Amino acid sequence: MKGKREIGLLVVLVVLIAACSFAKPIFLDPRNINSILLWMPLLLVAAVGQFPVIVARGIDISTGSIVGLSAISVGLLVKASPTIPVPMLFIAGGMVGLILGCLNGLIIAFGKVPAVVATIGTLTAFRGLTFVVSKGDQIDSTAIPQSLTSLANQGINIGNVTISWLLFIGFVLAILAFFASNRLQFYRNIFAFGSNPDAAFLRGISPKTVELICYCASGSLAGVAGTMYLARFGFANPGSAGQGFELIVIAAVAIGGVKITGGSGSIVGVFLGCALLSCINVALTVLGIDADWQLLVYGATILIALIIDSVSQRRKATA
Amino acid sequence: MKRPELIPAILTILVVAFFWKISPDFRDVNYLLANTTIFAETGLLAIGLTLIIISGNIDLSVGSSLVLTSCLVAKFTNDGTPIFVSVLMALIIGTLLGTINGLLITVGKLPSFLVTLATMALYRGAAQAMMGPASAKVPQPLKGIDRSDFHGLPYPFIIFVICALIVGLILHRMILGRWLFGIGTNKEAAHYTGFPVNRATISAFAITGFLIGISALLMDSRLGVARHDLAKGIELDAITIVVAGGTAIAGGKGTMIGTVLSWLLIYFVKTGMGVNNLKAEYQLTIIGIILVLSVFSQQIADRFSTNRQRKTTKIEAR
Amino acid sequence: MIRISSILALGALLLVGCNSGASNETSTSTTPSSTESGAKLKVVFIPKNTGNPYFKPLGAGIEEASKELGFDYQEQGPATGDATSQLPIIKDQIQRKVDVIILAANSPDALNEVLDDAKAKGIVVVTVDSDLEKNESHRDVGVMATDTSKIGPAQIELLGREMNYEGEFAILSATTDSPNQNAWIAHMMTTLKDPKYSKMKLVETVYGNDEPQKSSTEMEALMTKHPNLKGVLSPTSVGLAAAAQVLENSGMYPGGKKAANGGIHLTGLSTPNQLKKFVANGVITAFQLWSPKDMGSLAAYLGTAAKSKKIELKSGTEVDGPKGTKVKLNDKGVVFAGDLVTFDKANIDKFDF
Amino acid sequence: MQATGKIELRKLDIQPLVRVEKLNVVLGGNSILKDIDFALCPGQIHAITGENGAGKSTLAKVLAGIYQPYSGEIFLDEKSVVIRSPGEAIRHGIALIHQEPLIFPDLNVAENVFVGRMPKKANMVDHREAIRRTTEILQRLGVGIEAESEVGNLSIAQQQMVELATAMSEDAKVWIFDETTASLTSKEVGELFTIIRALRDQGCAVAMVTHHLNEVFEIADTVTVLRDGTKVAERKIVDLDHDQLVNLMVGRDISQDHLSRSGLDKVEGFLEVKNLTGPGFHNVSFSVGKTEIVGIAGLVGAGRTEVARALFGITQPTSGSIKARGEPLQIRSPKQAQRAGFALVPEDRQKHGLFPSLNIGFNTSANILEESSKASWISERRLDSRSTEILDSFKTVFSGLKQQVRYLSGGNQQKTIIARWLLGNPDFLILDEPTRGVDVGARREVHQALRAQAEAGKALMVISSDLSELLTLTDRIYVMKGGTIVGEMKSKDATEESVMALAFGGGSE
Repeated sequence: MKGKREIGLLVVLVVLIAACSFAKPIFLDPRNINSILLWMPLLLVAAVGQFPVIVARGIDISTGSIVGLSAISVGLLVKASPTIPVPMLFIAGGMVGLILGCLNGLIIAFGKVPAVVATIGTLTAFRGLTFVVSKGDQIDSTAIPQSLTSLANQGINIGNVTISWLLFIGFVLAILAFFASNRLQFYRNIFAFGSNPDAAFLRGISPKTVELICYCASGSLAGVAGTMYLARFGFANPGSAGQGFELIVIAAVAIGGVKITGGSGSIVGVFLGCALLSCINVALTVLGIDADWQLLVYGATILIALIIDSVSQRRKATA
Repeated sequence: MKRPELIPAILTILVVAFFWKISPDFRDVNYLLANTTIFAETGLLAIGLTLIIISGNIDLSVGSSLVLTSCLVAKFTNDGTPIFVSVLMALIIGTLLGTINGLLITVGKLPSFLVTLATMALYRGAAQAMMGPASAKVPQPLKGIDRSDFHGLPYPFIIFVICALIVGLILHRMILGRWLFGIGTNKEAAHYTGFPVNRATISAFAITGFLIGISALLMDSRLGVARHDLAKGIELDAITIVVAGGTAIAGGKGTMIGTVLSWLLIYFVKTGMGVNNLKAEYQLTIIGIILVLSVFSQQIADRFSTNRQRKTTKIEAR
Repeated sequence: MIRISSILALGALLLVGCNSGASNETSTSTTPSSTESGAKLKVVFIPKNTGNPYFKPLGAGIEEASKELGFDYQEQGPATGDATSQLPIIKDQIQRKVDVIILAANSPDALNEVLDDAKAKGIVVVTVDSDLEKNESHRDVGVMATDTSKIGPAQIELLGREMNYEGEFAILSATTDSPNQNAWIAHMMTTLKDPKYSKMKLVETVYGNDEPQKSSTEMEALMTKHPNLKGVLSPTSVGLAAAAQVLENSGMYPGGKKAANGGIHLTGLSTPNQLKKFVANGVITAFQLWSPKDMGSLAAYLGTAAKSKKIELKSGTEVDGPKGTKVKLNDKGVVFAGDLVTFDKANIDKFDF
Repeated sequence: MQATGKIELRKLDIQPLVRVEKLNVVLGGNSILKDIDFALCPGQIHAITGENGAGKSTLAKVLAGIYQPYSGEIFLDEKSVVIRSPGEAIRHGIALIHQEPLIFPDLNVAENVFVGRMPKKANMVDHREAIRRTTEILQRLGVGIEAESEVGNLSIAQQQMVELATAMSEDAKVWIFDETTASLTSKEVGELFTIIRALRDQGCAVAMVTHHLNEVFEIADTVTVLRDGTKVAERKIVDLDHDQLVNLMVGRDISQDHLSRSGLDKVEGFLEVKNLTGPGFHNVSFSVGKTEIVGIAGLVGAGRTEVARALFGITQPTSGSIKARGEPLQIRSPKQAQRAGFALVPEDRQKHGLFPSLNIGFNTSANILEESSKASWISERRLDSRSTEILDSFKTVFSGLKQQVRYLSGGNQQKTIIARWLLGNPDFLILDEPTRGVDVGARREVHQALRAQAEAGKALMVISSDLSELLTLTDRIYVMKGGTIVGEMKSKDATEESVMALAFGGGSE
């Protein structure tokens, strides 16, 4: 039973790629593949963070603002001390995210505020903070060291295709999350909690701890994505960094077959969801779809993906 | 605390008193009334979302529906459709877009969050595909409703109050309202009880669509132009109003008066901050905090009332 | 209980409204005019959005003028650059009874109505940087960067010189409905008809929506779709910065590791600070911009002059500019702030904005 | 019975595993348990009984760490302890088996069993080991469940077994069963009791919270009776008989007379079902007449609830016919069923019946909204007066129509739901487990109300796993097994044994 959904998703992905490359053979050009591969890392890392939250019946809508605040904070840090080693920047981004995620977690787990409400609130509050922290100034490319931005263009070369270090980090985090989600007691507790919160409590799983840690995880991975944002784009604007990103992340997780009502889903699905969304986004550009029509096509594709998934799930249920 | 809407009511009074004291520019009733015109459009969406959220659903696409409707209406009116017809059309298109959401959720058996996440892109995308970079001018007779008033009350404000009243009556005094509360509390039980779950859910989305139609007319009339990139992020504003007004995001609980009071609260806060030129970033932070705090305080109030209810039962039971 | 009190509250609001309806006229006529009382003028600058680096020097220009001319200066921008995000702010400024609004308009037409209100209250509306294209009557005067008809040709010439006036090139713009961008692109098209540029071929115009992610993807797609691409022109700073980062990553800039037949030349419009790094490491040879600071002070001079000296701003009017200059409004009521500056390795470090 | 002597010995020799002293529990400002002294000894089965609301479950939950005492002390092995959370109770070796099986539908059996404490290898969860150990435990329990199957797909009885396996894996010394038999069939109850006796013989201390008196007599060694939060008695079973126990529980006499129909044997037909086949049942034929109460007996999973759901339009039959009042009927939705004059009081009150956070008025009047309104306009006054009237006629205890229904006791909640359906004045009323989780007194009141409905000319169909309920309440009983009807008998001629014989069946179908 398990894994069927992932296979279905893989089929959709392959069909999409086949269709795109049939329409435009350059879709399979190494450069285009690189472009898709560069779309993925941020999305993947943030989605891997969003995953436990949704499994635990929550949602983190503040992801985009956490990415922005983390990108700006790391930018300010590297501007102040340019010699700081790159791994430290990722840790710093993760720490900023951790603090923000922890705040979300406290509001949700201890304040008993519903997750949607709490994170819509912090979505705006954190965005405001981003402006306050940056005093409204953009972090310009001059401030970002080559050692950071090179993570986006250097990496493991397979022919002309480059697995950038950014994507490599994304892969590593996803693989770690994959093993953690299967092999860590705590992560299994998240699944149990999402499957039946009352029962989990009675089995000695503390709901507060589960929720707190889920939002901390989501926050810190969004924070890491913030550092990746700097590496990928080489600058960060307090207004635009991460703006609207949360909806892409949630869409990727949902398309990845994670039950939005909690309790089930897999990192493999999340990975495929991210790959699918990255392909769609790059396809919109490379297929030469008129700029004014792209949003329409994007919306329609997501809707169709959801409907296909729902229909196939129901088929399986009746079969 | 028996009525959670007490919280926005008290806060509103405090906020008005505060700004009234510190800001001479705020101390101007004409201005406070005239300024409601922008906010009435958001308020109309919040009225509809109150129904949807009480039924245990959510609609993220309200802003996109608003834009699509306003663009279509402006375009057609511009092409010579009579005003009467375009007003009717706005209401029909809005209702239709809401109904599509409702159908996808009920017949398609998809979570409303995901459906409306997709239609949020789809509807705005349709507006962009139709309009391209151009904007459609709204012809004169449709323009300027926000500057006309009835004894000092701007018409958009009156329309908002009337709509809140009517939808409030639907919610609290008519069968549909009971159905929605039932569905939002326990969908399965509602089905077993013979509530028309699908029809009622679609109705909530359709009514919201109808209100979006009105809102689109108000926006067209106020701005004089329609473009695909208007009203971005308005859905979060509207959801914020509904939830801060005591409507439970999980469904089954909420009141229209709560939404109206919360609308007033957020309106006064925004106006007060704006007229004092508080920096945009602080405004954002404050609105976010208000949302979290008001829901948090309702949770606390809820816990007290729960204890009280338990107590009463026990005493009477003896 | 609460229901009653809330109904009362609403009722009170309605009642006050009814009463105040009658006093509407008086309140309009009593709008105090600071000029008459001799108090300082109140000038407010509304950028497209806060945090946009381009508007920093522009604001600085106004601030400098405020010291020279002695007026009160405030900046109040919206958090996002949406079409109507400035609308409530303008309403607030009307209520705050400011004298001059300097506005970088997010939309050429969505603000028409509220700007009319401002003008009716005697507020001077000056647009900077982005004008109300085809809706010029809704403001008093526009202070624009450089003659639009000059920017297109200058950009084409800059790119042409870099790519030796031959080969394929593409334009990476902001949004499909940005009036400035579209005006410049239109002028670029006309310029390309000049025989001098006959060997330059515009292969595609794409839009990055001024989002880093979208702009990067568009830039990458351009390089994939057009293997013979020799130039990219991005007349928007977000697009240019994102494109520069992509180009640096790909190593396909002139002199880069993977540069084939001379590499891809990138240029466009941006403030110098955003691109210093790319000029230093050779990804970008040169790019252009006018002086936003001059634009800011000119807007401040025009606006305050119109308010305090009651000059009617119409085409042909001559007004005192900063530092004893005189400027004249053209037929659209527009003043141009100055010429384009080309930034390159030689001069870029002299600029800080 | 011959074990009595041994028990006596054990009790003298062995100190209690768990003991509470002067326990007081206050919830939401109400005193739920008052000055309770209670002890569980190894090798002993101790029943805790009493009416609904007497505090039985609360006592169990305090021991399991779900509720905290207001005052009083808990001793484990005569050492004073504080049990702050369910997790601590588990670590102390106390296991609570819940009425509704406590399962994680999305996880597999092994993960359910070892939830929160999976076997580890180098600090990593070892799924293979979990499956191995689960299989072992399941074999010991003698149940045929795959350790890798998803628990959401199991039957309720199987899920109950998963919960037992969980406690088993925890090496629990103290076992508390909280109304565990409520959703089990008699056969499953028998299997459960075998397991419980085995636990006792291994030296575990067992507490059974139940209001089924026959269970008390069947399995317990000692019984503690609670009434209104105080302990009224602790007796050895051998010193008690049925009537004495009932008296202790309710503090008054309750007669056990048969409620069957007065009057003629001949009834006017109402419902005629022929060869109905659908999801979970096949070739079902039966009839229900006016003024008649028909019972459906059978094991859980025999297809009883499925037939009821199909009759009410929740699922669709694939073939066969339903006739009411002689007219053929097609029922596609509960709405249509309602229009045909049908009503269904569902088996799962919490899931399919109640609107827990809405008020009693809403819950009671949910079915008569349309008939009590003009042009969709609700007359709240009319709804309220009708609700109050019917709730009062059932002796429902509540503080006001505006009170949230979730704060009512189980019995009063059930009355609210039955009231909802009776308000709609149906001709045919289906009740699926109408008195599950309802205490003795309330149960009696419900039965009387149902009989009154039949007398008034309605047709009733009662599905119940409680044979004594079927025998006392109904006129005729159909027995289902394996998705079809295997027998029919008159209630006055039937005995528990004869019904059970059919329900289990000897040979194949």
